[in-house]
Amino acid sequence: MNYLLRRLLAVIPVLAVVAVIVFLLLRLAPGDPAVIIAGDTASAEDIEHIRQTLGLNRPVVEQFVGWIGQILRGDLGTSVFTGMPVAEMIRQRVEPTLWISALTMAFAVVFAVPMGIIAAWKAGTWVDRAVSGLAVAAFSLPVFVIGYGLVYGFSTQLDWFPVQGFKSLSDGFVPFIRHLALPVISGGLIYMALLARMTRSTMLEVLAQDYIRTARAKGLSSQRLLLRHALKNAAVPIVTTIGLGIAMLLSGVIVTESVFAIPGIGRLTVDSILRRDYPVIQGIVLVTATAYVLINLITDLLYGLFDPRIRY
Amino acid sequence: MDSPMIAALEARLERQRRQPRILVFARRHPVLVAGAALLATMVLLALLAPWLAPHDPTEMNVLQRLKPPSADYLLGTDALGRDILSRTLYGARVSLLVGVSVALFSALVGLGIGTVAGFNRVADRIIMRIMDGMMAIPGILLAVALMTLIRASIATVVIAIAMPEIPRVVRLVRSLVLTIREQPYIEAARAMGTRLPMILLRHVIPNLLTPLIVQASFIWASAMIFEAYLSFLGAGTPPEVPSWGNMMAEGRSVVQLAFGIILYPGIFLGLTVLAVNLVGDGLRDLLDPRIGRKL
Amino acid sequence: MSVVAFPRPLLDVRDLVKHYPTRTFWRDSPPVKALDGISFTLGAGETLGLVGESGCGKSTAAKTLLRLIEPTAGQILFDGADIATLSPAAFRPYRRELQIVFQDPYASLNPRLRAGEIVAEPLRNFGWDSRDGEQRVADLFARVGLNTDALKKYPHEFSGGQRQRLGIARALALNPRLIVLDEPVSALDVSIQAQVINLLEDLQADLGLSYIFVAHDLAVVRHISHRVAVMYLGRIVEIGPVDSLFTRPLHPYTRALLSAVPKISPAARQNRILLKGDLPSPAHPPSGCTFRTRCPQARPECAERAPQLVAHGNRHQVSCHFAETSA
Amino acid sequence: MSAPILEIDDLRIAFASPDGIVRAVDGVSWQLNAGEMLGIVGESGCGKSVTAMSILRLLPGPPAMFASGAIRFRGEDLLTASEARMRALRGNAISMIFQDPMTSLNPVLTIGEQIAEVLILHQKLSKRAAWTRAGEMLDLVGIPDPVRRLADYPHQFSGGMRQRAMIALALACNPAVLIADEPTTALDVTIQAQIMELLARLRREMGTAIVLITHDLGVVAECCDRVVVMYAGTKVEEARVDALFARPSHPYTRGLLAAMPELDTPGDARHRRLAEIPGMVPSLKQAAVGCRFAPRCALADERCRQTIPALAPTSGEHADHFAACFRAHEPLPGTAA
Repeated sequence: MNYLLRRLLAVIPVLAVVAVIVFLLLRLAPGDPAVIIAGDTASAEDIEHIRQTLGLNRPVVEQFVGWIGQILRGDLGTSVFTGMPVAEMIRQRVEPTLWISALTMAFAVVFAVPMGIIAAWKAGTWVDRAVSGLAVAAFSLPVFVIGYGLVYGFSTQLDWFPVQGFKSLSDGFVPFIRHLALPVISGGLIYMALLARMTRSTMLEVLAQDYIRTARAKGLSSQRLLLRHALKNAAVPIVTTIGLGIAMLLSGVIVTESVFAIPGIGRLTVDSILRRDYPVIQGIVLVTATAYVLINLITDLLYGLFDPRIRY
Repeated sequence: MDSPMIAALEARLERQRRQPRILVFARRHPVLVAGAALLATMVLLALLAPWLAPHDPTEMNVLQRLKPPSADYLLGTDALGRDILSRTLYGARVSLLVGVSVALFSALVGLGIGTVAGFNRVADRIIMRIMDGMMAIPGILLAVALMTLIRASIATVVIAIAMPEIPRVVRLVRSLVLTIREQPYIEAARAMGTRLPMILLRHVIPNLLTPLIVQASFIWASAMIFEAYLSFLGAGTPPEVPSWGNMMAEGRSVVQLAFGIILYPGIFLGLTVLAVNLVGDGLRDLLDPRIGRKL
Repeated sequence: MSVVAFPRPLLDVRDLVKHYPTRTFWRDSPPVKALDGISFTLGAGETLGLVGESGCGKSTAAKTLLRLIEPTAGQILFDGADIATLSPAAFRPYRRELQIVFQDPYASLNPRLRAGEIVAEPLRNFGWDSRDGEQRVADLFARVGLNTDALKKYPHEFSGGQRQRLGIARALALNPRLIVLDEPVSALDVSIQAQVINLLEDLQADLGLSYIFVAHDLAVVRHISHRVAVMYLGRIVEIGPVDSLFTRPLHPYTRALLSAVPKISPAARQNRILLKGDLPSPAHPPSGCTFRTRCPQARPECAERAPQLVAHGNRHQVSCHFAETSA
Repeated sequence: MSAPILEIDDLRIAFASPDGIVRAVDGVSWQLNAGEMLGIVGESGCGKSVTAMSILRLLPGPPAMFASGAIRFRGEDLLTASEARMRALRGNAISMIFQDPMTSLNPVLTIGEQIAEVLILHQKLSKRAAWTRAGEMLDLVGIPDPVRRLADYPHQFSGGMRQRAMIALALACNPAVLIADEPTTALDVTIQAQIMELLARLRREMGTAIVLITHDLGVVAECCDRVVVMYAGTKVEEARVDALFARPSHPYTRGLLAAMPELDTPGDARHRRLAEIPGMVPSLKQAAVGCRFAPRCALADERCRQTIPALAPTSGEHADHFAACFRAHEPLPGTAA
C-alpha cells in the first residue's frame, strides 16, 4: 500500500515544477512581459492595460503566490485577446482533442503491441525486418506530410473522407467517425511506430531471460510461452512506454488539428501563439501537463497489477 | 573429418574473409551502412546546393506561379514562383544544421546535468523533479511557448527544440552513471587513490559515450521533424530562412492546388530523418546491443 | 612456509561495525547489521583467511579496511595508527600501503583503457613520472607472468586468469604492505585458479606481503592462509591457526561448514551435519547467539546471552557457550 | 543390463560466429542407464552445458548447428524428432534444472501456477488436482508449509528454496531422466549439501536417472555412479567414480586433481604447492589436429600432436574405464600418480 501512497505523493512536486516553469517562462524572456504580450503594434495604454490585468507590476513572488492561489481555485486567468476565462475556453475546445488523443492511442496500441510481439518472436526473419523497417519509415515522417498525403489521396481524389473540420458525437456517429478517421490515422502512425519499436525491444529482452528457457524446458508451446510467460513480464515496460509516449502523442495531435482545422486545444494553442495570448498558452500547458502526469500515475498504479514484486 | 555441413559453412566463411573488408562489414551491418550512405548523399546535396540548384532559391517569378514539374522547374514552382527543387536543396542545410546543433546541445547539457545527478544524491532529487516537470510538458508546447517569447532565429529554434530533449538525455545519462558507479573498476580506481574528477574523465564518461551517441542520433532525427513542426505552426525559423519546415508551412494555403510544395520537401526531410534513424539503429546494434535495448 | 614471529601486528582491527539504515518513511525499522563488531589482528607477511557463506559480511569487512565502505564504528590500527576515522585526504597516503584485488576479472578492469594504462594509473596518482612509470609497469607485467606485448591490449582480449594477473599487477604497483584479496579466484576454473594461487604465494614470499584472503571455498582458504576467521551474520564465530581450526573445529557452524564440503576421498566423509533452514535476515538477527536458529546443539541459554570470543589453546578463539563440551 | 535409457552417439555441435566456426562439441558419446547418476565434469567452455541443452533441443536454431551424431532416448533419436514430439517429452519424460535459481523462475507467476502448469499440460490434470499435486511435490522436496507457499511468488523464496521449487517443478511428471546443469554452483556450501542430499533421496524414491553437469570434482565424487571428463569439446575419460578417483589415467584428469587444494587429508597436511596446468584452453575455432590437450600436457609427444587419440580401455581392474590418450597410464614427471 505504501507504494500507491508514494506514487501519489510524487505527483505533487512534478506539478509544482510545471507551474514554476510555466510561470517563469514569461518572466525569463528578455524585455518587458507586458510589451511582449501586447505585441509590436500595440499602443502604450494597451500595454498598461495588460500590465494591470495580469498584475505584472507587483513583485514577482507576490504574483506567483497570487497566480498559484488562482489556479488552485480553478481559475486559469482570463484571455488577453477574448477576455473570456481561460478555463472556459479550454473546456469548450477540449472535446475534439480528447477524442483524437484517445482514438489515436487506441488505434496505435491495438496495432503496435501485436506487431512488436510478433517482430520479437520472429526476430531476424523477414517479418521482423518488415515491421522494423515500416516503424523506422513511419517514425521519420512529419505528421502533417502524412496528414496532407492522406487528405490528398482519400479526400480530394477518392472523397471518402471530408478534407477537414470536426463533428461532435452528438451530430451522429458516421459524420463523427468520418471526420476523425484521417487525423487519427496520421497521428497514430507515428505513435504506433514508436510503440512497435519499444514493444519489440522489450519483448526481445524478456525472451532472453532464464525463466523463458525454463518454460521452454517444460514443453510449453510457443503461443503459451509467448502470452502467459513473456507478455506478462513485458507488460510493465510496455505500459510505461505508452505512458511516456503520451507527450509525443499530444505533440502530434496539436499539429494534426491544424492540418485538419479541428477546433481543439491544439488549434487554440496555434491561435494563441499568433495572438500572443500568453495566459491561454499558460493555461493549456498546465492542463496538458496535468493530464500527462495523471496518465503516468495510472500507468504506475498498473505496475502493482502486473508485477507482484511491487505489491508485496 | 568435419561433417559436410560444417565444411560447407567453413568454405563460405573463407570466401567471405577474402572479400574486401567494406563488403564484409556491409553484410554484417546493413542498417548502419544503408543509413550512412543515404545520409552522406543528403549532406552532399546540401553542401553542393549552390552548384546543383538550377535556380536562385529566392528568385521569385510571379508568371511561373504554382507550375507542375516541368523541364526547367524539375519539381515545379511555389506560390511565389520560386523553384521548389532549388529551395529544397538549400533547405537541407538549415534542417541538417538545426538537427545536429540540437543533438550536440542537448547531449552535452544532458551529459553535464545527468552526471551531476548520478553522483550527488541531494542534487539528484532536485534535478530529477525538474526533469520530470519538463517532460510533463509536451515538447511542442514548450518549444512554441519559448519561441513566442524570444526573437525567432536559427539559434533560438535550436534552443527551443533542445529544451524538451534535455530531460530524456539527463534521464539516460543518470541511469548509466548510477550503473557505472557500482562497477568494480570504479571501486578499484578509488582504491588506487584516483580523485573524483579523474574518475569521471577516465572511467565514467568514456563508458557512457556509446549509448549517448546513439541517443544523440535519435535526437538529431526528431529535431529535424520538430523544426518542421515549429515552422508549420508559425513559430519556427524566420520565414525568409529556406528551411523545409518554412517551405511546407507556406505550402499549406495552396495544398489543394499544388501538393508538390509540401510533398517534395516532405520526402527529402523524410529521407534525411530516415537516414539518421537508420544510422542510430545501426550504431546501437554495432556498439552494444545490450545497452541498445533501453533506447 | 614457517610461521613468522609477529612483534606488533601490522593491522589491528577492534570492534569494526557497519550498519546500513533501511529507508522506510515512518516506522524506524532496524538497520541491516552487515558487520556487528569484528576484531582481529594481522602480522607482516601473514595471510588471514576470512571465510563464510554469502551475507556473512566478509566482503564488507575487506572493503571497509580500505575505506571503500565507511565504517559505522570501531578502530582500524594500521602500523599503530587508527585509519578508520581519517579524512579522505589524510587517508589517501595509506592507499600506497593498502591495496585490493577484486573477484570479477571482467568487471574490475575499465574496458576502455589499455592494460598498460590500467596498471600505470596508481603510479600516475602518486607522482611517478612517465619514464620510470613505463619501466615499472613493464617489470610488473613480467612479475605476474604477462608478456610485454600485452601492454597495448584491451581487457576484452585477455582470458579470466590473465585479467586477474592484471589486477594483481595493478595492486602491486605502489609496493603495498597489505593486499586485500576479495574472492580473487572464485570466478576462475580449477587449473587457472592454481596458477593464480601459486603466483600470490610467490609474491608473498618475495615481497613479505600480508594478505586478507576472502573466500567461500574452504579448501582454497586452508591452502593459502596462516590463520582463518569463520564469519556468520556479521560476526566472527571462530578464529585461529589454520591447522588447529581445520583439524579441531570448535564452533558448531565451523564443523557444519567443514562437513558440508563434498570430499573426494570416501574416508574423509564422516557423518555429515545438515543444517536446517536458511540464513536469518541480517535486519532481524535472532536474539543471543545468531546461529542458534540453525545450530544442532542449541540450548535455551543460547537465546538469552550472546557468546563472546574466548581463547581455547594457542590463539584459537571461539564464540560459543558450549564449545568445550561439544568438541 | 537393460538398454541405456539415454544415449549420446558421436554428437558434434558447432556455432557459426562471424569470425569462424566454434566446434563446441566435437564427437562426444556416452550412455545413461535407468536410475543411474552420471556426472559430466569439465572446466568452462568444455561443451558440457551445450551437450545438456542439446538433449532437449533448447539451443537457439540460427547460431547452433547439429553437425552430426544422434541423441537416443529409449531408442528414439531426438535430433530428428518433430517439434511437437519434443514438446511432449520436455518436462514430462526428460526434465531439466538450471544453475541460477534466482532467475530461472518466472517472477510474475506464483510457484503453484508454475508447477501446476506442467501437470495440466502433460498429465491433463484438472486445475484443482494439479494444485494439490503441486503441494505434494513442494512437500516432497522439503519446503515447510507447502500448501500455503504455493501462492507465494519466487521473490519470496530464498535461493535454496527456489532450487527446491525448481526440482519439484522438474520432477512433477515423474520424468525418466533429469538433467541438472550446475544445480548448486550458485548456492552456499551448506545449502548445496541440502540440495545434493535431496537429489540423492529423490533418485532413490522415484528411480529418476540424473545427468549432473558440474565443474566441482567433490560433488561428482560424492553423488555420482559414473563420471565423464570433458576437455575442449571432447570426452577425455570415462569411468566408475571410485575407479576415476582411485586411479585417474588421462593426464588432464590427473592434472585437475593435482591442481585442487585438499580439504580431505586429516591432520596438518604439510603445505604442498599446487600443480599448475600450464597454458590455456585452446580456441575451438580451428579443427582439432592432434590431441586438444597436447599443448598443455607434460607427456605430449609427436604422435599426440598429429593424431587424435581414440578412446581406449585403460589397464586396471575396472573394465569400463576408458581414456582418450596414447600414454594414459604413464606416470606424470615429478609426481607420484
